[in-house]
Amino acid sequence: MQTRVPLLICLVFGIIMFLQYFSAHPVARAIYQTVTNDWWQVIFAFTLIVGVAGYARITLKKLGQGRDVPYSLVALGGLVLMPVLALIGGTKINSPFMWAFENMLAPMQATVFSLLAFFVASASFRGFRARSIPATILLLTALIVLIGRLPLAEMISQYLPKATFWIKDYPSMAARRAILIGIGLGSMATALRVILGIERTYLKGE
Amino acid sequence: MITLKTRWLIFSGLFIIVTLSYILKISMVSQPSPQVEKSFDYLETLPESTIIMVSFDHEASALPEIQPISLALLRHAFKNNLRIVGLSLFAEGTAIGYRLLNKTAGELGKKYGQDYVFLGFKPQHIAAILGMGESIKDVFPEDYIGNRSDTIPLMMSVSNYDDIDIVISFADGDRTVYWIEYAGPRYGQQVMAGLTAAMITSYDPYLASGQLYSVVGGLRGAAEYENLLGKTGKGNRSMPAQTSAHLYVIALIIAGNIIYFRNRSRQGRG
Amino acid sequence: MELGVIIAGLLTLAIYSFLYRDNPVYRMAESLLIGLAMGYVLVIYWQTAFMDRIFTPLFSLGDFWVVIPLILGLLMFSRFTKKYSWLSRIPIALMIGAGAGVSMPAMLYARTLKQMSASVMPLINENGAFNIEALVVAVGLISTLAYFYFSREHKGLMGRTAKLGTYFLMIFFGATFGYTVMSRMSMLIGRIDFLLTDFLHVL
Amino acid sequence: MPAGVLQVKIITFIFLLAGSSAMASDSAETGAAWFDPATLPTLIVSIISIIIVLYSIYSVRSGREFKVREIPGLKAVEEAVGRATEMGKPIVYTPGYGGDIQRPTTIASLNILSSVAEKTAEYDCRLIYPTHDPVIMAVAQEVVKEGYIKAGYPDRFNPDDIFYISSSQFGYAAAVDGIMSRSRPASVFLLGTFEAESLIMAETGNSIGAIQIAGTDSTIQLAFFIVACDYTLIGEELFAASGYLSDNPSILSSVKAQDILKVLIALFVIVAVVWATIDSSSGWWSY
Repeated sequence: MQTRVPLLICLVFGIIMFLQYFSAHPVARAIYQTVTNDWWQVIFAFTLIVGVAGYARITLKKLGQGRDVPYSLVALGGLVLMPVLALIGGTKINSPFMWAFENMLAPMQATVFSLLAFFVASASFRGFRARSIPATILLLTALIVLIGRLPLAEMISQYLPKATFWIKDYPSMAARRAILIGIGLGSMATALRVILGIERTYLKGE
Repeated sequence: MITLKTRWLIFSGLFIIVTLSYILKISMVSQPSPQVEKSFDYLETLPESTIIMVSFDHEASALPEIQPISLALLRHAFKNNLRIVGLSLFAEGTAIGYRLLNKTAGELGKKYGQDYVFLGFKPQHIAAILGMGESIKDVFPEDYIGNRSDTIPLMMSVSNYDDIDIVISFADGDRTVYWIEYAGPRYGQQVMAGLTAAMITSYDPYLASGQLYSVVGGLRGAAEYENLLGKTGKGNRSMPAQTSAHLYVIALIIAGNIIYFRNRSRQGRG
Repeated sequence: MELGVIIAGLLTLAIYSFLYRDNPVYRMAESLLIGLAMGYVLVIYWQTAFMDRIFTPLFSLGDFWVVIPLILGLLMFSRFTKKYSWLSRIPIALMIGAGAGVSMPAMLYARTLKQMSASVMPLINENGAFNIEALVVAVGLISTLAYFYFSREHKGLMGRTAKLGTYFLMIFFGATFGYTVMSRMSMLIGRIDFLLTDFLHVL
Repeated sequence: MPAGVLQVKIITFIFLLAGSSAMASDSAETGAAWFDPATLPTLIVSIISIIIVLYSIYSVRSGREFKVREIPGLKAVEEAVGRATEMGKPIVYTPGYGGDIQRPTTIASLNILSSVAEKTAEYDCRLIYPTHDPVIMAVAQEVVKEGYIKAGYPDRFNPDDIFYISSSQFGYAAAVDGIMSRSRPASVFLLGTFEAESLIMAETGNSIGAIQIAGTDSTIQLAFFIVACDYTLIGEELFAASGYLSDNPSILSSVKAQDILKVLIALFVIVAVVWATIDSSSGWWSY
């Protein structure tokens, strides 16, 4: 029962969703819309509550033990703040909710994203050493492309930007396509095993 | 692994170089790339009051790179009296899109509801894209600010993709792919993209296959577009900083190798 | 100066302090970021899932079909109990099964079929010249596929082909890295622009 | 699962497929919209692929063996767990921001998690699993718990170590960076679909001296992982690795099926290129 029912549901919905792909019939589209749109969204939303509750529980536990008190308070404060602001002033433009998003959440997210620039720099310094033939190819391609992408590249040689595009469009594209083909095959096989219930990692943990 | 001190040195170097080259205004004019030219020409030659759809499919964090592109394209579209239906397939793009549309519309004296409209955000992007192929008003019964779609003058002349000349998707990820793969084959919708530089290569296959009309990518694409438009903006402004950061990365790669070979030859002798 | 800008500026600096090392200021900002982000997404899903997909259809439109996803969603709450937590596998199985069903043909089409047909180019141009690009793409594709061939040791001809494949892979990685650096730098420029223009008013 | 049940399932599946193809031919005559003719190439390729995968699963079940080559990143998985145990330090495992439970890549990553969990249970090594997706969290808890039960140490399982840490891409990245800096893991696993957060995590992991094993199906992020991590499972290798580690011959056998398909694809490309050279007006290979 505990594994049969989920396996059956997985099989049935797997086949239905597989078949709908090949149909342009309104019914098929409606099924697709309902399952992937409405149902997934709702299930996700409920699971989100489970996830947030889990996080809140861990944080409260820490508070109870007197560990990481200031951090836990700030995290819980942030968690409560957004829904409260949304309740007070809605979520439209110029609401307190949007204010908090634009002046607190968004700048922090953008800053974390911009950390990447620094990490690209440190990774460039240590990751491109010509230790072997493949590593040398990696190094040379990166250098050619980096230099070829500079606005000044044409001044060095008119062939440099062309070489950059050529590398991107042909040898690099060929490898990329092979990677994608492999991923397509791997995904297909995994998905098929999931539908047939051979792959059932997610059902573990009785 | 490199020592913490080396990391700090690398990090501070980058920070100083970018800050300095941003403060010192150096002008750099670059030749427009074929993709940017193609995009510009497309919007340039569209007849007046053609309706285009603009989708803000990115997060707030990609703003520094996407905004110069979207500003340039929106300005161009409004300047040529095209009409714009805006929306977002990424929750975070919603307020941004609304704000950018209002800003550019304000600059060129365009009226909300007549010259442009912003429909807001729809989650489950695939369903939204497919749904709009049948009826845009069914997917967005109301616009972002709560007007009923069927009462908005612009929306009265729009029912589905048949009335939309091209979709321009501004994306920092793979959202544009969904426009290409779902609005393209089923509804024959033409798609153009404004992308972060990082994403450009992943769209090459679609450009090559013609599924994607053209791309304006990265700050450089924005700067080139600004040049074509004859109006400099953040794209142009950022180019020197980007170029020097770029040179810095090249220098680091070379420095890393010099150190590596020096150590190796030393070890070889010892 | 506007309060929002001051807060945004200070939070930006707090995140940057991580570049020195992990420290209490960063940790504060990190905790706030996580908390706010969770609160934010709760609000978004309250609107897009609970309001738009359950309450509005159920109470305003009288669409009782939404009871199905509602029940499926509620089954996730069985995870709060020990005894019935297996019930949460039903919605999970549905998501996984339906996801697998959708992705099987979609992946095969976009990742496999589309890519293999796009790799085909004639070896000789219309004007009779040899098309080196067509050869590079075909050789690159096939040798990289050989690298991904798992059921035989990479020895002999297979080994040499797979080795050629790794070279193509390295070209791809190098080129991708080179192409991506620009973009990563623009994020930093964006933040520096904010710090200098809005926060410090230097520019 | 008893072989009989599987056979019934396979037969059902083939039956339905046959039905759908029949629908295809039917639609050609009646003009009904049940079958979308634009998807015919995908349908044909799907059917061929499914038959090949099922055939190889069947042949493995009936006792045929086949060998597989070594993947360097795979051995490293074992080493990485061993290293963490020796150093008495935890392991951080995270699936990346780009994945959700519907994605086959995520399933492959969870498979690897399952065998890592078994090992950490055995060596009593702490396994920390932060994720951006509550559904992945829910499944990962089950997977890890099962790993601990299977290894015989259910009491060592701590569900609090597998947690949801906001759906914001950079909130998640900042959190994982913080977790790595504070818990100083000996080994870091970055397996799944990654986006821009890949290098933020990989460089932080490197700065604390962790061994890092990465694997993803996001082509752009692969470049960053190759540069920053000790081992990288490239695209399909991630799927293959999940097969190797699962000890399940049926899962492993589909690796063989993928290989057969790759040979067919290579042949397709060769034939099509030659064909295109001789008759460039044809174009039967393009979809």
